[in-house]
Amino acid sequence: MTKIFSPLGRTMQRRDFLKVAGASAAVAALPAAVRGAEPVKVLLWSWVPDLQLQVDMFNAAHPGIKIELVNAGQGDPEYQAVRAGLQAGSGLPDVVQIEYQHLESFRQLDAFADMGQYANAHKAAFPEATWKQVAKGDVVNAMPQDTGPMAMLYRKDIFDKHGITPPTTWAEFADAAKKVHAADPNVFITDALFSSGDWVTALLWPMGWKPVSRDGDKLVININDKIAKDFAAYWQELITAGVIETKPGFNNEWYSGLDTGRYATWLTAGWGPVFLTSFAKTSAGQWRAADLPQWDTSKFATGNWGGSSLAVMKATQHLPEAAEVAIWLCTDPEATKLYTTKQFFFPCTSALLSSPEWAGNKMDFYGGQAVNEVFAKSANAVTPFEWSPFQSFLYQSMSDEFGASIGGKGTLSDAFDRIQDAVVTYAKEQGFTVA
Amino acid sequence: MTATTDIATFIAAKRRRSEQRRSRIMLTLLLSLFLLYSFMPLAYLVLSATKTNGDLFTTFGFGFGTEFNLWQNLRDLLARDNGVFMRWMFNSLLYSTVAGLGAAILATAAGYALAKFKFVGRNLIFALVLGAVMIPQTALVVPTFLLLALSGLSDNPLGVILPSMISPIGVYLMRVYMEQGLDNELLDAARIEGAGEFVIFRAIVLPLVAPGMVTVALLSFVGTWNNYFLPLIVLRSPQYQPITVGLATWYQLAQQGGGGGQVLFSIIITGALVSIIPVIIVFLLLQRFWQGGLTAGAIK
Amino acid sequence: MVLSNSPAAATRPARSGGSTLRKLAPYLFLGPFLLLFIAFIIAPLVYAFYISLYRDTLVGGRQFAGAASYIKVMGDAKFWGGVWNLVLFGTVQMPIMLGLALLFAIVLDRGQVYAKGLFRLGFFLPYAVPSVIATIIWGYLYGPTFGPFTQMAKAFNLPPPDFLSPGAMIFSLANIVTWEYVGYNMVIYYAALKAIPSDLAEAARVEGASPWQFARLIQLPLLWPAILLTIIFSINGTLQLFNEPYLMRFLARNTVNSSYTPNLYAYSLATSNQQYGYAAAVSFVLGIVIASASYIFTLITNRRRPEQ
Amino acid sequence: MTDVAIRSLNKTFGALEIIPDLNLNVPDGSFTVLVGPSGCGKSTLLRMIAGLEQPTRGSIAIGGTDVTYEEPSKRGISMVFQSYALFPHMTVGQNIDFGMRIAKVPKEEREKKVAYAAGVLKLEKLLDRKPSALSGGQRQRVAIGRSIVRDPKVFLFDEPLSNLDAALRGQMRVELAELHQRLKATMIYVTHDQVEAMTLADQIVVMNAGRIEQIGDPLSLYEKPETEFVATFIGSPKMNLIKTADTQAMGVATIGIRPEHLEVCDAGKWSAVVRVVEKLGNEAIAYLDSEVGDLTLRLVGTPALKPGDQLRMSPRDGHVHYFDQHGRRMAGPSS
Repeated sequence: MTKIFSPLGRTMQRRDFLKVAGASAAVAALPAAVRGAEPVKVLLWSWVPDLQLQVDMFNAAHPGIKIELVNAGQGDPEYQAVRAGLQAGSGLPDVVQIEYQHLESFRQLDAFADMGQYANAHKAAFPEATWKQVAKGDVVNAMPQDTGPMAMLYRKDIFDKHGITPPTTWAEFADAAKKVHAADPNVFITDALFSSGDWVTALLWPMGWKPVSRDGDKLVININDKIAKDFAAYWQELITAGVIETKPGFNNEWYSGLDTGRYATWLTAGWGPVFLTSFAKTSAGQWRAADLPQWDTSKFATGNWGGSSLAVMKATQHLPEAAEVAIWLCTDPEATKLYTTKQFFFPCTSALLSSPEWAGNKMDFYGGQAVNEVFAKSANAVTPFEWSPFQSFLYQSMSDEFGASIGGKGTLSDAFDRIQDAVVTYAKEQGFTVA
Repeated sequence: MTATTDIATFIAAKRRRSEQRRSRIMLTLLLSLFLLYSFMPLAYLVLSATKTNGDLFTTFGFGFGTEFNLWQNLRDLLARDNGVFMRWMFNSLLYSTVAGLGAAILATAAGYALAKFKFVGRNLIFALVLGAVMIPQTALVVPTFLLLALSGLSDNPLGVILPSMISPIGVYLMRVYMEQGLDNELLDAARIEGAGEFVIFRAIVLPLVAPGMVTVALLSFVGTWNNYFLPLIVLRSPQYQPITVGLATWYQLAQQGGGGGQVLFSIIITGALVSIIPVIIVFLLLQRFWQGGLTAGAIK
Repeated sequence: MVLSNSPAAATRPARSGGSTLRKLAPYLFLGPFLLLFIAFIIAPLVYAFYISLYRDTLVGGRQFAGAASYIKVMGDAKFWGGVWNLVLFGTVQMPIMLGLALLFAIVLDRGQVYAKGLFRLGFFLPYAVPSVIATIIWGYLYGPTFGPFTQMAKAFNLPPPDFLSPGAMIFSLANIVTWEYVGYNMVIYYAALKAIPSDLAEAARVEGASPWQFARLIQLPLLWPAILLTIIFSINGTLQLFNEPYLMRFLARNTVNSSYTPNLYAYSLATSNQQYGYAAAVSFVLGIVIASASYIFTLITNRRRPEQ
Repeated sequence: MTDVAIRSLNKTFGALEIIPDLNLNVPDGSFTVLVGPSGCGKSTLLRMIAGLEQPTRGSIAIGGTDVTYEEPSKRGISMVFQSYALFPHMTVGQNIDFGMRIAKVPKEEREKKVAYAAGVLKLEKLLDRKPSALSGGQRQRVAIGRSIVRDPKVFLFDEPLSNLDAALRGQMRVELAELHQRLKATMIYVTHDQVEAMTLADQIVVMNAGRIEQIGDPLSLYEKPETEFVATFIGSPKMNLIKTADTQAMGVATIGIRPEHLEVCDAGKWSAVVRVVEKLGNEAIAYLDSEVGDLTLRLVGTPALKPGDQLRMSPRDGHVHYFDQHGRRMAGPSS
């Protein structure tokens, strides 16, 4: 049985937990006097659907702590509430869900507590790249809840029809793009989501792109470096050739496009496979997963798209309890497993990634392929990445400028130049010293 | 009069009548085209609400899907996120009703003061109120949000309801309405009869300006029902959000990459359909008030 | 305070309480409204102005910046680009919307059509649809690959229209706003027309005026205050456009960027960029643009106002 | 004693002086009519008596009590308005009852009084109707009824007949006169119609530009107008005013002759040409171009005059009014 070392020094075994969970109603009914004191209330902001399940499990297992779960909005709305709370100095939760790319922005605002003393013990439970997202050395601000390592989902039927083998390199991908579109002008190898900064970042990531990094007190901004220019040139060629589409994703058109065979691949993250099954009804059974195409086949590298973490706010009055909430919700075997079956999260603990139950799950939608294995492999190949301290602004600039270039204003390469300029200006305005 | 002129008149009259009928038909056709345009998105909404997610984008937009899925969509809608949809509807109804009533009463009282009393600062106040119409939403919403956060009113329905009760246009309408439609002598007569100012307001003014008040209430009701920006910024808890923010949240959820995205199109479409029904009912029931009250403001 | 300002106050005998109450009555009637007005309009404005004088920075926090933000707005291409988009939008959309509304109001007022009530209600109905929902619906209809218009075009072997392309977006947005507000403006005009005494129409007919002449020479001038009102409202609404482009962004990020309209720009400045001070300054300048546009428009039209 | 005494009353709106300084006594039980052209301040004066406007300076006493700053309802007055000011959402009965309900008069007493007023004014059958279902005359009576039930010491009327047609106006005049005789209350009545003033008043106050031009009974005003203004304002058709070198030589700025006091005779003083003749049956009014300016002439019966006729005329002896250059009455030519 897996043992969990909690910051409160309580050790609990799974069997014990199940017992407690089974008697959860009884526990909840226990008067406070029995437990000695009122439970410490920990306010948790999260938009994870049905998280109440895990919260109930936690509360049942921790008589001294009571999580109050509030959905304060998904992504940006929640962040705005956090920023407002930081400005006002009140109205903040104890634990808050933050996507990895925004952790650095909130670190810049000095929003988080360091829960390293409790969390470092769990370092080994996660792949290295994942842990590096939440920790800086021994300083730990958040616990990883789910991730999104990149791979490629593709339509086997379309590739077979046109005699294409799934591309393993980007060069092959470009050839396949031209081939498939030439064979059927209504089919594109993919819809490149250039209006989504996070998608572009996920693809630039394994190339070693370092858009904004710190050098001591200085900020090094290299958005339009050689890596970016190579990347831009590659995609620009496909765009100019008209063999890919560049429409915004995640709208009705795009969903239909994936389902009806307009797009032969979807370059997506670990949460993609289950997500695809939720809408692609007519193409079920035709999809397969493959590794993300590589620039350099000698060292397999991927990036991450999406996923989030639970951070502990500096303002919390109950650091040990808040840390316990974040740690337990991200490490408890039952709770984390439930993410994969109930919320369909891509897991981030090494234990789950390697569990045969999850990784070996053969899905009919993917023709019986164990697609999770592909993504689990990717999860362990994600390279380290550094986020900017103003990721919202960077994403927005990317979205605006890539959008403009898709819309006819210059090339992607020009867009990278414009983003570089905008970010440098913004960083200086924000008081950073730009190297 | 001779028989021939009789016939000529008869023919002329007949021709004029048939010309009139032709122009009547032509105009009716012209308006019908626009009516088609007005109804088209609504028809699409109704038809789409009967479809499954799959049919939504694979079958013709202005036709039925392969199966009739309306009831299932409704069930899904009401079950989604523990039935939060009905909560949103209730919130919208609550905020709009309170804001509508409040705006009507406040605007009537303020309009009454501005129309029927001479006092220091009257013109300044009226100019300020009119100027408020020109202020862009963002100029107010962002600082309002910051102020609410400072005062602890953020994520509090009052942060939406109270600002929605301010209707500068309602004050303007009520002022004009009362200047034109409320005889000073009635108020003087009541004063002579010994009525105090608040008795006069309650017993004389309110009953007489009720139609104008209904118009202001309707304007504020619809304005609050349709408002998106203010509640978007002020309210973050789903249980407080009105239907517009709730639906838009689902809509964004459906358009979101990075995990946690969900395909909710049928639910959104069905929700959109259900959400406009109350306002349409309010419109149908109170349609005549639109005219009366708006005239007062438009003609001056 | 009001009473003592009066020069004659000293000569007056003691007043009864009721009289004082009557003097106070207007303030009491205005009170509740003014209280909210001050709390939710004046105070945020003052606060907005205050923060517009400061610069929020990630490093170093909030610093006094004086008029720097305002000077920056003056040369901010994104802000003025957004204003320009809306000027284009308005010059296309406002005349179409108000023209149609006026035409329908006149036709319905004359009663020269069948099923008048149906038209009046039918045209007005879209106003009941929140702009959020209207945008969602039209967004589906606009779908360039699977939208119903594309489906129809394909069925007839026509090139499918792309409502979401950079060139077409402004018209697609204009269409949504037109759809929402033609009926609303029509009702305003219709109500104003109903207020014109019917003997004017009879007098004009006796004078031999054609229906067109009557509309142009009698109804239009009498309707002018109502038209002016709707135009000022429309200028306001146009320059504050937010909901429609905000939601349309999800469908067409390539076209609708974060500074597509000034309101959208202010919103993203305050949210993504965390530049609250600058966002406030942008809002203020936008307010000044709106007020000036309304004022200039009133001046021009008052000079060219049709004779009454 | 419910006389009304007004002392040194002044009313100023901003820089505009509506009433500069006014003194007036309204005797107990009198029917006093304030008459004058519109804007002369008569309505403002009435509203100050009612308490609806506050004077800038001066005092108003009703029945010996200073009420200058008293609430309208506590002055013992009632008022009938030009528009009748009936509350449109209340029935006739409720309208009449309104003030008593406000004053919390016991129900039986209220009912008794409403019944009494309805009886006096023949409104019994209309008590349950809304004002919109009444004719102009009926509305007028309801407004008076509302006045009566207050048992006022002073009735105030603000142009109460101006919204009625001519026939009804005549009838209501008679009813008002009867009412005054029956109630014996003090009544102050504002009108711009000198006929109403002449027929109703036992004291007329002619006002002009916020000042009192003359106070007196109708006949004395007619026969001895103190000012040129009163001379022309009272009497219809208007008094002829003649300014000639002759009269000025006599030290008289203007002479005035009422239209009925011009005598047509071949040896008449002035020659004139008939412009228009209005024949009313019992009398005829002729408008003439004369050597001393436009003249109006009133003749009994149906004289055989037609436009273009030439005639001569002179003023009847003893009926010539003389005014100095300030428009004030003079006993006669000074030299």
